[in-house]
Amino acid sequence: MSQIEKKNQEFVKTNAAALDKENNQEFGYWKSLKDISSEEDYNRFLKQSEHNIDNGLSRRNFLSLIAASVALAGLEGCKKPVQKIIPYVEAEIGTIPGIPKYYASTLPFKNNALGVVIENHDERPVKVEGNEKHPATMGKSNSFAQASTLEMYDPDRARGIKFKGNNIDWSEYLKFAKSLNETDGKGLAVLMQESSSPTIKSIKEDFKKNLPNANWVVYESINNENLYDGIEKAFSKRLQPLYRLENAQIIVSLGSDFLGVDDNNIYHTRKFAQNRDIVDENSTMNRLYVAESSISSTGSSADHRLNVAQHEMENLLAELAYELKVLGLPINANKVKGPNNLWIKAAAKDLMSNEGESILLGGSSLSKEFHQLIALINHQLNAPVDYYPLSLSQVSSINDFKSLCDDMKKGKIENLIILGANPVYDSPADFDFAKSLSKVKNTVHLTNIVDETSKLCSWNIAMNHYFECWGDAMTYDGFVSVVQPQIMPLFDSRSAIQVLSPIVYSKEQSAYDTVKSVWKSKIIKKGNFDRAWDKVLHDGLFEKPLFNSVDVKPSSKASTKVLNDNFKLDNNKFEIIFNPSSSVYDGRYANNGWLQEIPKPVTSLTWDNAALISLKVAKKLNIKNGQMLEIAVGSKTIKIPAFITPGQNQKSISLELGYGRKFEGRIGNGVGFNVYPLRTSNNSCFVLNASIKVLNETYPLASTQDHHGLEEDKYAAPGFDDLAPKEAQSRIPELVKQSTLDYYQDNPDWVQKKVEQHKPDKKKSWADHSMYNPDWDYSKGPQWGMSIDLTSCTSCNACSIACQSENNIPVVGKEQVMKGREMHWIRIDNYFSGDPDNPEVSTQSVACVHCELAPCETVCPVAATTHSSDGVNQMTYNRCLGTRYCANNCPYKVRKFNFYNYTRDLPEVVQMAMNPDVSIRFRGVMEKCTYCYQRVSAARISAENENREIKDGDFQVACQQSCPADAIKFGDINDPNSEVSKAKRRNRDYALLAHLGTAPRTTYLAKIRNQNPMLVSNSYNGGSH
Amino acid sequence: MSKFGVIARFESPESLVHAAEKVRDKGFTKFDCHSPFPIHGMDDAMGLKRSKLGYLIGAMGLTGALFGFGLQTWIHSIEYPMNISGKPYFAYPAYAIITFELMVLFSAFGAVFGMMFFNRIPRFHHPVFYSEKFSDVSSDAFYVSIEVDDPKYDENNVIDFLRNIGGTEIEVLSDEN
Amino acid sequence: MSVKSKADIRAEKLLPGNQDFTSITNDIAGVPEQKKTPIQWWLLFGFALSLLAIFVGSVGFLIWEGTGIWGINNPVFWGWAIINFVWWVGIGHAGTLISAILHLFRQNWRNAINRFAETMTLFAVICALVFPGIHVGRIWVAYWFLPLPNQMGMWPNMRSPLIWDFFAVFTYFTVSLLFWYTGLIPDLATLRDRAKGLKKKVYGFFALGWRGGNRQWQHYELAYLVLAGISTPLVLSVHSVVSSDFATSVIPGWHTTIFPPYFVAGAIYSGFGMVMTLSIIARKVYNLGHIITVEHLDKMAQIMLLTGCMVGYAYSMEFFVAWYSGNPYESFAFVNRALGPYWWGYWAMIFCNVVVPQFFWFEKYRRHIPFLFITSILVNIGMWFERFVIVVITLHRDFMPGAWAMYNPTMFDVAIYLGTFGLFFTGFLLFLRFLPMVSIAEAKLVLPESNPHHGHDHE
Amino acid sequence: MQIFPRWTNNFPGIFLIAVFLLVFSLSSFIWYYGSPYYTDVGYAPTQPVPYSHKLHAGDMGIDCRYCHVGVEQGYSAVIPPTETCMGCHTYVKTDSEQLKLVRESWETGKPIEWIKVHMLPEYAYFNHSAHVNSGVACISCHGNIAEMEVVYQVQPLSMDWCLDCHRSDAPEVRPVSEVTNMYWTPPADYDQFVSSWVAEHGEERPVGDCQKCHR
Repeated sequence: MSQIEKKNQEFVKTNAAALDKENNQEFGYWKSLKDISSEEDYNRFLKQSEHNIDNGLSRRNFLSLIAASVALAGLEGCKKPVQKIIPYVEAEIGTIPGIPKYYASTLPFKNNALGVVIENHDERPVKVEGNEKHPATMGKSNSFAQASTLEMYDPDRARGIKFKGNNIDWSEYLKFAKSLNETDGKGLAVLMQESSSPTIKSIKEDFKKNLPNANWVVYESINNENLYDGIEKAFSKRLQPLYRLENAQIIVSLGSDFLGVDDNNIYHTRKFAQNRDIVDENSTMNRLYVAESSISSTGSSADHRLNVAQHEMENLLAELAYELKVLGLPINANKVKGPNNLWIKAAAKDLMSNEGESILLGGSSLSKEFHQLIALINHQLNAPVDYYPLSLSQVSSINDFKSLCDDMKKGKIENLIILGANPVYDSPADFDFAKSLSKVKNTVHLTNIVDETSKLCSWNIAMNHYFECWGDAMTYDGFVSVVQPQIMPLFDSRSAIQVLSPIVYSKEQSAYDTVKSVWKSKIIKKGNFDRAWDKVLHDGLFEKPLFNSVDVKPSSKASTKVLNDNFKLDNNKFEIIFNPSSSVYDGRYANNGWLQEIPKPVTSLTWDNAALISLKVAKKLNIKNGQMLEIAVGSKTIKIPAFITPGQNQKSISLELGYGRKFEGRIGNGVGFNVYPLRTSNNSCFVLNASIKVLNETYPLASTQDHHGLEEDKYAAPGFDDLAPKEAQSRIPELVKQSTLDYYQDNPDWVQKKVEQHKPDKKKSWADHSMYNPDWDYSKGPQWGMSIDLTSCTSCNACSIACQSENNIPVVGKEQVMKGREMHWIRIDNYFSGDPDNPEVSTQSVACVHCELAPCETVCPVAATTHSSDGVNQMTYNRCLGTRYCANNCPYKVRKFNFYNYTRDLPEVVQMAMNPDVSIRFRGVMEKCTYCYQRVSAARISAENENREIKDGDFQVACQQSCPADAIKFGDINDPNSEVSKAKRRNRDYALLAHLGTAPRTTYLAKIRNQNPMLVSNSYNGGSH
Repeated sequence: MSKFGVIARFESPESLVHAAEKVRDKGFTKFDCHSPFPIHGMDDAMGLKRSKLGYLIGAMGLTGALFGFGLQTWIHSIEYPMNISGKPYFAYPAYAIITFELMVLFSAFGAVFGMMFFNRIPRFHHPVFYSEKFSDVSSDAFYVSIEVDDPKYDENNVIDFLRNIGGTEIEVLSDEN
Repeated sequence: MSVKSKADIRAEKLLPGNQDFTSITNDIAGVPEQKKTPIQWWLLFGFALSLLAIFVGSVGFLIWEGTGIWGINNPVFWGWAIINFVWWVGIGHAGTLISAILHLFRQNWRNAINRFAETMTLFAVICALVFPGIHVGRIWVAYWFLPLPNQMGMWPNMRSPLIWDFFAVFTYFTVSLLFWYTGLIPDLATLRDRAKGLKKKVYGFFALGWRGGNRQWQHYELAYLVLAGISTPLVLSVHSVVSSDFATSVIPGWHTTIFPPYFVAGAIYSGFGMVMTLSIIARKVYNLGHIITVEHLDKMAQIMLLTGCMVGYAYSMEFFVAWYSGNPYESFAFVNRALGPYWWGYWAMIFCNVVVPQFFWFEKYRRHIPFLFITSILVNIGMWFERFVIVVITLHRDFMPGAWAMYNPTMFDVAIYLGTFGLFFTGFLLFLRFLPMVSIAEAKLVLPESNPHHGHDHE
Repeated sequence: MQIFPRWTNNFPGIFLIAVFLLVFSLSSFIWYYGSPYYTDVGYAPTQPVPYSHKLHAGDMGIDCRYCHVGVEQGYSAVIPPTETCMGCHTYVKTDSEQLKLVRESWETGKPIEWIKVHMLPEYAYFNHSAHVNSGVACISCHGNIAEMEVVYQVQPLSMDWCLDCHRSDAPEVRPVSEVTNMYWTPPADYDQFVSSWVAEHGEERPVGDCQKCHR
């Protein structure tokens, strides 16, 4: 079969998966399958993806057109420019131009699979949502998944095939690859990132078979190797744990950021939040203990956070083990003197008293002994952890990688195939990969962008985005889901399968065929394959898992001794912790503007990484925010600006990985500071005895929030620098209403009491306090409203990026962010209170709250912002004049202004990522949350067309759909049975700044902390003023 | 060439007022007293009735107010009712200011253009300008002018009369061309 | 008679030396009739023009690039543009006030300075009107402010204070212009009668053929009186309306009922400051010491003392109410003004607007020209800071600490502000050069001879 | 001395008349020539293929929805693909000169580039299905297509024009079954129909709901 025909077939199958989200699956794929499969289909498919680009572009220019037509104000100027309509040549079955189609697919992330549904407008994928049928996402998503759209349309992506920098034909590579196939594999090595793809796995097996002497290495700079080793030591099986948090009442995390950037965070957050969904004072909720050295999303959502240095984490575990001795652990634990007794005792007590419903999690950054111990304890606690075989997925192995590097140095490796990884940038400093690479004759780099590694490789092959290629991936618990293309490759790129197959099989195989054959032989063994396969394409995954959880029993007797006296920290020295970045992870997302600009949880820092230091250290060494530090570990030194962070351990300095890249990415090149040089193979997670030198140069850091409540007001009148922080502190209980569970159970109505306090007339609703009776009646028809649960929100940023993707929100760049001009419609406020070393964090995501009596509307001189009959505060961009009065008068400061034409220099490719249902805003125009009115309209119109009332669940707004904690509810508040009405009926419901009488449609559910009476610290029970 | 009338110069505001009284008593009606600045009590001296200008201004002011209020009411209650901050369509308290401003604006126009209308200015060409001396009236001169088409006008008598009441530099002006 | 009449005494204070109608005419009309333009005028004019150039340039760039070139951000969406707008409008108040109110009260001493003040008003208001125009994001649709029929079927939102503002300032400008021109007609006639050649034709055209007949004076005086009558509430309304831009909002520090009177007082205050500055310069350059006398300056200083105290009262009242209301947001807004990051702005305001004028309790200082000159300038600096305090300091920290931020102006903020001075002085200098800076007709009314019953005080 | 000749005394009159004329002519000029009635209505570009709606929709009576398949489901009515033309023209007029481009497109797979007649600004999100399904006829906005050799714009399609219908108590509606009928005449009880229609659809008509069209 020719390449063309194969692609054509790929197309057919893509089409097969076309489905209206709700119904007629039968019709959906059966018909399309029969009807289309010919050369033309493929050509047409190509054409669509081309000419639909135009559709995408035209939307954005609308306001500049107005500008133009005004510019040439002559009467001829009023004549509109000639526009073309370019129809299909052939009708596309089941397609009406302009009606989006949804295809199920999978985002492979390391050795996990995130099932997604991708929204296509005219064959142009523009939005990623979670796949409700998929066990790892359950319809939810995270910021990486949301931002993958922009990654797809990154103009800096590598293009075509290059040999020593020159474009070269694919066939040349095929020749080279086939030549490798002739050998027995001596001197050949494949280096790839972690993967759980059964297809890649089977290719690997054939590779081993056909090229016995070849070498296949998996390396990932951020990996769980210690965890797996630990479990292996504990149960003598190498297993993948899966934490069933929905069954856990007590969760103790020692350095694990399982709600934040750790793997499988969607699953964890979703399950964790299920036990935080408090209906009323009688509901129960789980309790989270977190011990960590720098504050993370997990730490900020903890009920009890303990601030310990990373290197003391193991002592902590030892002490905990001692407290848990009574369980009869296969451990010889002896008491360890630690300062944290109370916390440990409390945690231990809870763990034991909730046996079977309590769980202990360890940070992947800790030693194997540590994890061994944790595994044993969990087993003893009969904790809700399932263990699954790892054999089918390929996980990183530092030893393999080390030996590979050694072989390369020795010149034993002649041909190296690097699939996706970027080892020159992110491999341990002591390996000096770049040097070893120079010893290799032929190096092939399959890469999505020309990066540090590509520059040193002879062959550069552009890698497919997962929107463009066939593939598959598997969840921890063995559910295999399929990656299916949404669009033909934009940049003449290839998938790993296409690169490997000529080497392994000495002939090129289309990704589609390979995947399908693997599924046929390995996955869908029983029944009618074609039928099952089509269902897989439709659902996105195969309903039966490949394997079940395995039972484990302790094999070894562990000892806490190994833990105790490993680490010594000299005085005036610090430990350095390397954390994956919540924005760019290990650096792979460095060229993604959305992720670079999203404020990081807790610090609200954008466009940079920094050395996070504690307030006390800053005071002692007199360090200001942004002051450059020189951090020295042994001989290696780096320079990086300091950022003072509450909750940071005094002994440790946290550094985010993934910045300071030197590659051909216009967005991410040179952003931030590269900290990999300090990171070596044997302390890849933290390193002791770093010394810091305070330089007297400062570096501008762009943080989107000036006031978290604990920092001093450095410009204030002499002697009053604590004024603003004090005020901020005093407002926290007002804005983020919160209490402990106990207090809430004793005073279930405390929130309502506080709301009432400010009402002039208790009987009346807020809207009734208007000066004269309005002509408006919101009791009819659907009335939209939102409820945000502050108890389950983990400030993970998924909503903010989902919003950015859905509503075409521009990226403005570091300078503008520093001026305070970031455009995110959803702002996530972080407030700190209490002890600076271990503060209580109150997070709150704030978007337009759609006041029924909106201050912004009445002041607009041209009626550009008005109220709709369904109660939405509407911003009409094309009427907006830009007086900015509305934004001034907004008490919540949620309106964002286009100070410049931020989309002016947007490359055309990026414009393909834009949602055609939403206008691109021109400069001088105000914008804000619209409750995703494009979705409201679509749902309303289809309901009307079907002559039915619009019903709850017909649609979701972007933030709600993405929220892995399911903290956001949206719907019709006139429908008593809608999710949002139920949420708003809860007695924790309150409106932000209610005393202003703006009567917001978005309300919040008060934050409840489930604190252990043994160590209650919560400062606000019902709050102050 | 048509005659205009006679003009005579007087020394001071005081003398001008007295002259005016005399001319009035003599029964002249088509006459005027020219001075560099308005002279207190001259209206009575000349026996002029109160100016009608006030009524015009009042009418204009009322029009402005009604227009202003009407416009706003029409826009928000009739032409394009919109829900703005949940306020009623007919938000009359908010209309007060523009109503007031338009009232002031219209009455200002009334005052200025009404004044021009009553004074019949602009009138760039006028017989009195033929007199060289008369131009001092805008600086320090005081003149009485009696016009031809006054029923009691008889050139010689008028000249004598003016001389008797202390007028100097008497000129007879006519509209030459 | 042995005892001097009141009229004589007043006249000697306001018009020292033996003045008569002729001399007044010559003195005042002499200035625009100068054959040779004084060198100082050329220097000032050149300076003004260069500022104007800066203005045109930076506004051009603003329109090309967008309001991003300013320091404004979220939450401080209004910066210098609005500050300057309010400041210029405020200055524009003295003119009409002096002419109108003092005319109604028959304060003849105003006659020496009203023309001056009115002219200053005109150009100040022009400068003010520039800002609402250029500060909008999409300047090419700024005409949407006007209630014009259009194919969108859209109308302005008449509930918006900005629209009130637009109508108020526009009306104020138009009425001031009419008032100014009406007052100018007799003087134009004077110039017409004294000029030669083309000048004569030009003045003649604008004098509309004024003949000074009493039948004209009769309507003229009534019109002028009515204009004064309606201008008085107008002048008070304008800044009240401007203040409503802030007062009708919900932002703590803006949402205040005291604003209208307080703004008006401030406006008059700064207006008189500016008149003082200008008249001191003019009387020096054109040595008109005998027409704009120390007596005039003294009287202005007294009014400044009064309004200065009113403003000071307002400042203290704001604080009292903020505390008394028990509203934490309100209280912090004001504490933050005095002690927050922009404390220097607040105290600069207090010093210039409240402390400095206290010297005017003493006649010595009211009549000390250099002191007056410096003070009058300080006052306007203070008034600028008042608007800075109200706009920037209020906005930068309102309800939600999460949205608090700092505001830093850029060079374009400064350039455009300085530029408006170019606009202002260019216009004003042209006026000085070609029009009588003191109302000739009215100046004569100060002379006792002007009153036909002069010397008969017993009557 | 006299400065101006006598005729200048007529100046005020002349001035007033001039001002009046200027204002009147200027405003009426802009009013008419600036409005869509002048700028848009009647726009009838020549299409690459001289397709006659009169022939197809009128004389042959092909229903609009035969080609414009999207009109009942999507926001766009959809310009038919070449396939639709070829559906008949593989058998009918197979060698017509006028259909050359169509055949080419079919053979080469290169789409025909039609010229857009009814253009809305890009910030106006009009939805055909919402209107057609609630009884707004094609003819109301597009005029009697069935009698157009060359399609041209009949209505101004300005916002004000939209609002005219959306705001009126007697909007131009008819039974959904009749929307494509170009020669439909209102029945006797039309008034009742309209009033009941308004009662039913009242809420769905965005009058002040800006974002129903602009977002």
